[in-house]
Amino acid sequence: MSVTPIQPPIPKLKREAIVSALKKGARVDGRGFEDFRPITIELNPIPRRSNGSALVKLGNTSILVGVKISVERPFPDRPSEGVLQVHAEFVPLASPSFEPGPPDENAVEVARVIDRCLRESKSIDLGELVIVPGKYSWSIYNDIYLLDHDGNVTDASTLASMAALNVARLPKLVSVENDQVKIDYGTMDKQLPVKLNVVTVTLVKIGGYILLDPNLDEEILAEAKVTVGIDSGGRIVGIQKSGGGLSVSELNYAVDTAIKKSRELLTLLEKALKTV
Amino acid sequence: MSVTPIQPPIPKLKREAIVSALKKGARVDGRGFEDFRPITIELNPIPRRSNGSALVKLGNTSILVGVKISVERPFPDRPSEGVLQVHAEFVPLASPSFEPGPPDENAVEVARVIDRCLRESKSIDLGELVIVPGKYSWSIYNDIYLLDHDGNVTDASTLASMAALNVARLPKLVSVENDQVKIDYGTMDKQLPVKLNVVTVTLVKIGGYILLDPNLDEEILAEAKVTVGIDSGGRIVGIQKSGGGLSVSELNYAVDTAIKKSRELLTLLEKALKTV
Amino acid sequence: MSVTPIQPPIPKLKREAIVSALKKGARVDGRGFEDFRPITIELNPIPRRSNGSALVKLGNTSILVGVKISVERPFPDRPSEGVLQVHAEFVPLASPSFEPGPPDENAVEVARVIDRCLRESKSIDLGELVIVPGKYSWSIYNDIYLLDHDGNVTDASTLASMAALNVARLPKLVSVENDQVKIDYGTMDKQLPVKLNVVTVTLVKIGGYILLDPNLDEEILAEAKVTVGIDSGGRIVGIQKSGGGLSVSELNYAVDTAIKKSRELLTLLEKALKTV
Amino acid sequence: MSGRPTLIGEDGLRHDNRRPDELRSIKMEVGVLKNADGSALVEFGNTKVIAAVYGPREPPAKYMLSPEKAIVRCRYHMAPFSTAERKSPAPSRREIELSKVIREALESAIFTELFPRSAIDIFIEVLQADGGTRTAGLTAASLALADAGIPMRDLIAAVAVGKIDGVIVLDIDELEDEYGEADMPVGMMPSLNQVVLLQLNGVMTREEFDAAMNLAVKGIFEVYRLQKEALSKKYMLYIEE
Amino acid sequence: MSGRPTLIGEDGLRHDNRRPDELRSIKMEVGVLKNADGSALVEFGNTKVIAAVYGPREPPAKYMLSPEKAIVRCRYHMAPFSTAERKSPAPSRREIELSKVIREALESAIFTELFPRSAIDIFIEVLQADGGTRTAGLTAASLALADAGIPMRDLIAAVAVGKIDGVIVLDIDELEDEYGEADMPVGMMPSLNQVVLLQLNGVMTREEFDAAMNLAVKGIFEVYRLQKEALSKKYMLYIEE
Amino acid sequence: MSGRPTLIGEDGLRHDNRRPDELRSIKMEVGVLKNADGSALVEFGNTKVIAAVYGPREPPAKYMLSPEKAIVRCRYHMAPFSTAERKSPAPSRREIELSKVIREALESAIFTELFPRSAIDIFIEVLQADGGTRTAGLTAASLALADAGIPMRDLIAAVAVGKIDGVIVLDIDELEDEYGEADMPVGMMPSLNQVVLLQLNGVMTREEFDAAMNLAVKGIFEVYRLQKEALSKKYMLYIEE
Repeated sequence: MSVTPIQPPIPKLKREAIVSALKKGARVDGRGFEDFRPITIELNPIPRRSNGSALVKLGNTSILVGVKISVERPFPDRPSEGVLQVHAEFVPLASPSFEPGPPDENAVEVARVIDRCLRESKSIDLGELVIVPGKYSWSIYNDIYLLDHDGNVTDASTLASMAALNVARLPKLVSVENDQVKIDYGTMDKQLPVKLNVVTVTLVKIGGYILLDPNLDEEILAEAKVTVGIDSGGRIVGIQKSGGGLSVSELNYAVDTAIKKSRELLTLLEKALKTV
Repeated sequence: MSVTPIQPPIPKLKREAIVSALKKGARVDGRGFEDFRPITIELNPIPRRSNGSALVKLGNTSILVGVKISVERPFPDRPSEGVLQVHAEFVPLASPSFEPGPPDENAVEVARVIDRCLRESKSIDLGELVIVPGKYSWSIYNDIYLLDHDGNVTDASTLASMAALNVARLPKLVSVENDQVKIDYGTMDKQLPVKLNVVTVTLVKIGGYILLDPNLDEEILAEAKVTVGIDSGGRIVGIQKSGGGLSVSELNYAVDTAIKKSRELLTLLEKALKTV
Repeated sequence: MSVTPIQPPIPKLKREAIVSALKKGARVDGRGFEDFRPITIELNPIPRRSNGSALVKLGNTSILVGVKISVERPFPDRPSEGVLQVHAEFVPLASPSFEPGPPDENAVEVARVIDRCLRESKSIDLGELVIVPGKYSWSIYNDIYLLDHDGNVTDASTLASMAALNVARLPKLVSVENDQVKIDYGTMDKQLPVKLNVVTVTLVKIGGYILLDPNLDEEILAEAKVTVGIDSGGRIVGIQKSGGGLSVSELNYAVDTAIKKSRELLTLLEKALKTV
Repeated sequence: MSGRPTLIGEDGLRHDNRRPDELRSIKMEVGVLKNADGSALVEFGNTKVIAAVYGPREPPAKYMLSPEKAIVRCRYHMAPFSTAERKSPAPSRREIELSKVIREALESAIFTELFPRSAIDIFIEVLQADGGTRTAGLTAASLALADAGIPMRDLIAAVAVGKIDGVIVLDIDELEDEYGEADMPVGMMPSLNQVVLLQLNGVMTREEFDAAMNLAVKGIFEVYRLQKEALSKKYMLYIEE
Repeated sequence: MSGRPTLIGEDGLRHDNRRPDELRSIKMEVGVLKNADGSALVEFGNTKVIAAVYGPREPPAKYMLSPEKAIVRCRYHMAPFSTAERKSPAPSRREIELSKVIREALESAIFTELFPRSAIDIFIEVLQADGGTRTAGLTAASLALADAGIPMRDLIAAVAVGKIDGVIVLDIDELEDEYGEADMPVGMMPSLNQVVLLQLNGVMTREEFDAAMNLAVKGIFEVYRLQKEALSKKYMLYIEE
Repeated sequence: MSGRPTLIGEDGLRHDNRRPDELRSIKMEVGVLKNADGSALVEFGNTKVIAAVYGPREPPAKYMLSPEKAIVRCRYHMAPFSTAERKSPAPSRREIELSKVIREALESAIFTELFPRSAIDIFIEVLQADGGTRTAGLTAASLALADAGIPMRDLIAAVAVGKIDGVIVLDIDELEDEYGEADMPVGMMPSLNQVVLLQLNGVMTREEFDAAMNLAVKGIFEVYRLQKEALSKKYMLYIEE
C-alpha cells in the first residue's frame, strides 16, 4: 500500500528563499534553472568483490553501484538471453528519514525506472549473454546503493549504473562441455556487451518554474517531477512522472530540455570511461 | 497467535431490535430462522484469464472465485494425484475493518474448511488429474476473493467454488513424449472430474435461537457459529464450530437443519450450471 | 537492527542483596562464585519423533533439544560432508518478556555460538555423514527449545545439544543404487559419529566479581558476560563476550575458570550417557 | 511461442480489428459495492477492474496522520486469477510502484486539505488483466472517489497509448504491449489540462512522443465522457426513485 | 509406503491393541514451569503437549485492549522436532487455524469480563505429535489456566474421535488419522454440557455423527476426571507441605 | 577449488607477503557523509566499511525509549556487491549476531546516561568484504560517534587476529580466515584496558589464546593511533580554515 509520506516540513524562511530566488531566475545554490550540480564519477571503487562498480556524486547526493555477474539458468520464456536485474537500496545511513527494512516504494520505483530504461533501449545486448540456451546464461545484478541523499537519486543512479556496467567484466568461462559449465570467478575476462549509453534527466516544477536536477529541498517543495530516459542516439527510452500534475506543454518543455541536457551527462560519462 | 478481535460495537438499538424480533420468531430483514438470503450465481465472469470462475451474491455478501489450472510436479507422497489448493483473500475493498496484508486467521479458516470439505468428500477425483505419475499432474488453484462482506462468507465461498470448479476447463494437453509435456494454455479443453457437489450450511446461535445464514450483524452478536459441509449424497463432509459453546442437542439440531437446507443450495447450483 | 533492550528493572532491594552478598563472597542462592546450579539431564524425552533428544535443567532454566536427521543434498562447496544446523527458539512460554515471532538476536546468538563450538571442534565428524558425494548426505538439525528461562541459556543448551547428539541415531539406510537412496525413517540405526564432547561455560562480572553460571537476575545486573567453549581435550573451541567490557586479566581469569569447571560438566554428561 | 504475431494487418487494422485510434469496448458502473463509501467497476475490453473508497476516516491501523490534510492510502492489487500465470497474493515490485504512481495521481485531484487528521483509502483490485490495468484502475478509483462524495478538482480519466509495428495506437491490450515497441499510460484531469499520470515503457522519438500524447488526450476525453455518463446514470436513477 | 496398514484387527482391536472406545495412556502434570503464571504438561500416548499461561497482565507488545473484558491471546505451535518431518518454525496455515479455534474455546470458558484492559496469554507447544495434539493442547491449556488461578466457568476437557475402517473409535492417533475416514476433535465444558471445540475432518453419515459425539462425550468425562485429579494432586501436596 | 592454498611460506611470510604481526594497509577518513551527524570510512586492505551515526535524536519509528539513558540502535549490514557471492539484502543470521555484539561494544563506550529518552543510531555498511569486516566496522563506528560529537569513555579500536598453519597472525584476511584454524576479532577501549568485543571462532590452546590476545592488543594500539590521526586531521583542518 502506498501512503502519503509525512515530510519533515521545510522551514518557512528557506521555502521563501527558494521561491523568491526562482522569481528572479536563480536558485539558492547559484545554479540556473537548467544547470546540473557538480558531478564526479569514480570508477571501480569495489575492485575485489564486484565485477564492475562506480561511485557518482551529484552535488551532495552519493550513489555507489556494484555489478555482480554469475552464471544462472535463463528465464524459461527467454531461453537465449542473459538476465539483467536492477535493485536499489536506500540504506538508513543515507538520510535521517530512512529506516532499515526492505526497499520502500521510492527505492523500488528508482530501480524499476532504470531497469526499464536499460532494457527498452537494449543498452546491453542480452542475446550475447547466453552460454548454453535454456541452461546457462550470464546474470547481471546491478545494485544501486544510496549513501547520501540530497535529491535526484534517479539521475545519479542511472549514471553510476551505466558507468559500472561499462567497466564491468565477465568472470572467465573456462569450459563448456556436456552441459557442464566451468567458471573461474576469480579472473575477470571480457567486457559486457554495452551497445549504447543511457542517461536519465529529472526536472521538477516549483511555483510554475521547471528546474533541472532538483536537490532535496527542491524535491520536497516540488509540485511535480518528471524523469526522462535518453539514449546516446537521442531517443526517448523511458518516462516517469511522479508527484502532482503537469500540463502537456510543460511536459513537452521538460522532454525537450531533457533531450538537450542529456548530452552533457553522456559526454561526462564517456570522458570518465576513457580514463580506464 | 490468535487474539480476541475488538469488534466495532453494534448500536444498542440495533441489537435490541434483532433480539426482540427473534423473540417473535422473525428476523429484522424479514427472514424466518431457516431462510437463506437471496442468492445469485454468475458463471464465468473472468473468462479470459481464469479456467473457471463464479460470482456468488448471498444477500449483500459478494464472493468471486477464480480457478487457475497448470501443470506441476505432484506431491512426492501422492505421485499419482493432481493437486487441489484452496486459498482465500479478504481484500480491504470488502469491509471497513479489513487492512491489506497476508490472509488473517478468518481467511485461513474459511479456505481450510472448504479445502477439507472438497478433499474429504472426494468431490474432485484427483486421481484423474495425473499426467505422468511422479512427474506431471494438474494443479488446481481455487482462489476465493471476498468483494463485499455482509456475513456468512463460508457458505457463499463454497457455493462459488463449487460453481467455478464445475465450469472450469483444463488447458489443452498437446503432447506427452519422453517425459516432456506440451500444454497449450490458451485453449480450454476438458472439464474437471467433478464427481459430486458439496455445499456448506452455516448457523449461529443468538440468545438461544439458532439461525441459518447469518448476516454480519447477526455474526457479531452470535454466541456461537457452526458450519456443516454436506455433499449431494446427503453425507456430512465436514464440520467447523467457531465462537462459543453449543449443547449437544443444539449441535444435533444444527446438523439436521444443515442437511435439510443443503438441498436448496444444491438445487440452486444445479439449476445455475444447466444454463451453461 | 540491534536495539538496547529495555529490561524490567530489578527491585532495588534485590539488587542490593545480590551485591552485598557478593561482597561477603556469597550469592543469594547460597552458591559460591564458581558453583553451577543443580543440573539434571533427561535423555530421549521425545523418543517417537526425534532421532535424539535431551531435557536439561540448570537450576530453573529448562532446555529441550530435539535432533532430526534426514537425507538431503550436501552443500555444493562441501560435497563430501554431511550438514549440521543448530537453531534456537525462545518460545513465549519460557518467559514473561518473550513474544511470538521469528528468533530474536538472543536466540540467534545462542544458536550460532553453539554451532561454531561444535563445528570448529569437529565434535561431529561430518565427513562420515556423506552417502553419495555431491548428491546425498545426512543433515542433522539440532533444535534448541527454551522452555523456562532463568539465565545462562547457553550452557544449558550446549549440554542438552551434546546429550541429544550423543543419543541420536540415524534412520536406516536401506539401499543406495543408481543414485537412488532408500531410507526407512521409521527405524533407528547407527549412532552419530561424535568424536569428542564440547561444553560451554559462562561467567559474568558484577561489581568487579566474576561469577559462574549466572541466573537471570545476575544476568540482568551483569556488566559483562563471557562464554567459553571447551572440548573434552581441554582446548578452547570458541569464545563469545557480550554486554560490556572486561580487562584482559579478567578475561584470562574467566578462561582459566572455564577450562577448570568444564570438567564438571563433561563428567556429568558422560555419567548421564552411561545410563543409556 | 509460435513467433511474434502480426499486430497491424495489411488493412491497417489491429489484431482485434480496431483502428489505431479506437478504444476497446468500455463499461463503467458506479456504486457496485455495499460496504465501501464509494465504488466502481470499469472494463476496457477484457480488462476488468474494481475500485473501492473508504473515508475520509480514522485509519483502522495506526498511521502518521497530518494536521494539515488527509493522507491518501492506495493499493493497486491483482487477484491471483487475473493474470495469465496465477499471481502470488504477496505484493510484487510492480504493484508497489503502480500503487505509488496511482496514489500520487489521485492525491493531486483530491482536496485533501479539507480533511485534516484523516485518511482516504483507495483499494483497486484487478479482476482480469488484459492490458491497461493501471489506467483502468485509475479511472475506476476516480469514479469511486466521486461516488464517495469526496471533493475533487476534476475526475481523472486515463488510457494507455502505445507504439506497435511503428504505429501509434490507442488503448493497447496485453498482446500489443508484449510484442509492441512502447506502452505509455496517461492519466489526466481533462478539464484542467493536467497530466497526473505518465509513464513511458519503451522507445520513442520526440515526434512519436508528440503523436502519442495527442492520441492519449483524444482517448482520455472519450473516457471522461463515459465517466460522467456512468455517474449521472447512477445519480439520475436516484433522483427518479 | 508399503500400502495401507490394518487399522482394526480381526479381534476388533486397534493397531496398538486398544478397544474402539479406549483412551491411550494419559499423563497430566500441573505447574511444570517456573516463570509462567500457570502451566501443565499433558500426554496422550506419544502425544506430548505443554501449555503456559501468563496473565491477566498488560501485554508486552501493544495490542488493542478492551475496556470491557480481557482479551485472550493464544498460540498453538509445534516444535521443529515434534513431527515426522522437521517442522519449520514459521507458523503454518494449520497452526493459524488451530490457534483460533482453541482461543475461541478457551475464551468461552474464561470469565474475561472480570479483567478489563488486560490480556490473558496462552501458549501451547506441541513437543511430540502423534495425533490429537489440538485436543491435548486444549486440555493442557485449561489446566494451565486453572493453575494460574484464572476463574473459569468449567475446565475444558477434549479428545478426538474418529472413524477407521467404518468403526467409530475414541482418541485416534496419527496413524489412524492418516489412514482412517474421519477425525473429529471435540472439546467440552463437561459439567455445563457445552461443546466448545468441534471440527469434523472426514465423511460421516448422520448416524455415525451421533455415535461419534456420544463416544466423544464419554471420553471427555474420563479426561475431565483426570484433570481434576492432576489439579488436586498439585494443590493437595501444597496443603500438606 | 584447487585445494588449500599455502598460508605461511617458507620465508615465514603470509600469502600477501605480510609478516605474522603485520597489519594490512589501513585508511581512515572521518566526516565522509553530508547527512549523517557523524561518519567514517575505514579500509583494512581490501576490506572497506562505512559507518554513519544519527543522534542523539527521537527515533523516526516508535521504539521503547528509556527514561534513564539513550538507547543505541545498531545495524551491521553488507552491500549485495560486497561479497564473493552476491548477498541478499535481507538480514542474515550472521548480520543479526554481529549487529548485537557491535552494539554492545559501542554501548559500553558511550555515555548514554547523558541522553535520556533519545536514540543513538549507528549504521555500518560493508562495501567490500575481505576479512575483518566486523572489527573494521566497529573501528569506523567509533570514529563516526566521535565525529558526531557523542561523548565516549574512549575510542574503540579493533582488529582480528587468527591462527593459520599453527601461527598466530595479526589482521587476518578472508583467505586466511577460510583456510586457517581460528579467527579471533577483538575490540578494545585501549586507554582503559577494556576488551569490549571478543569472539573466538576456531580452536586454540590456552597458550595460543594468550599469544593471540597479546598480538591483538599490539595491533589495536596501532589502529588506535591511526584513529586519532584521522580525527585530528579532520578537526585540525577545520581549525586552519
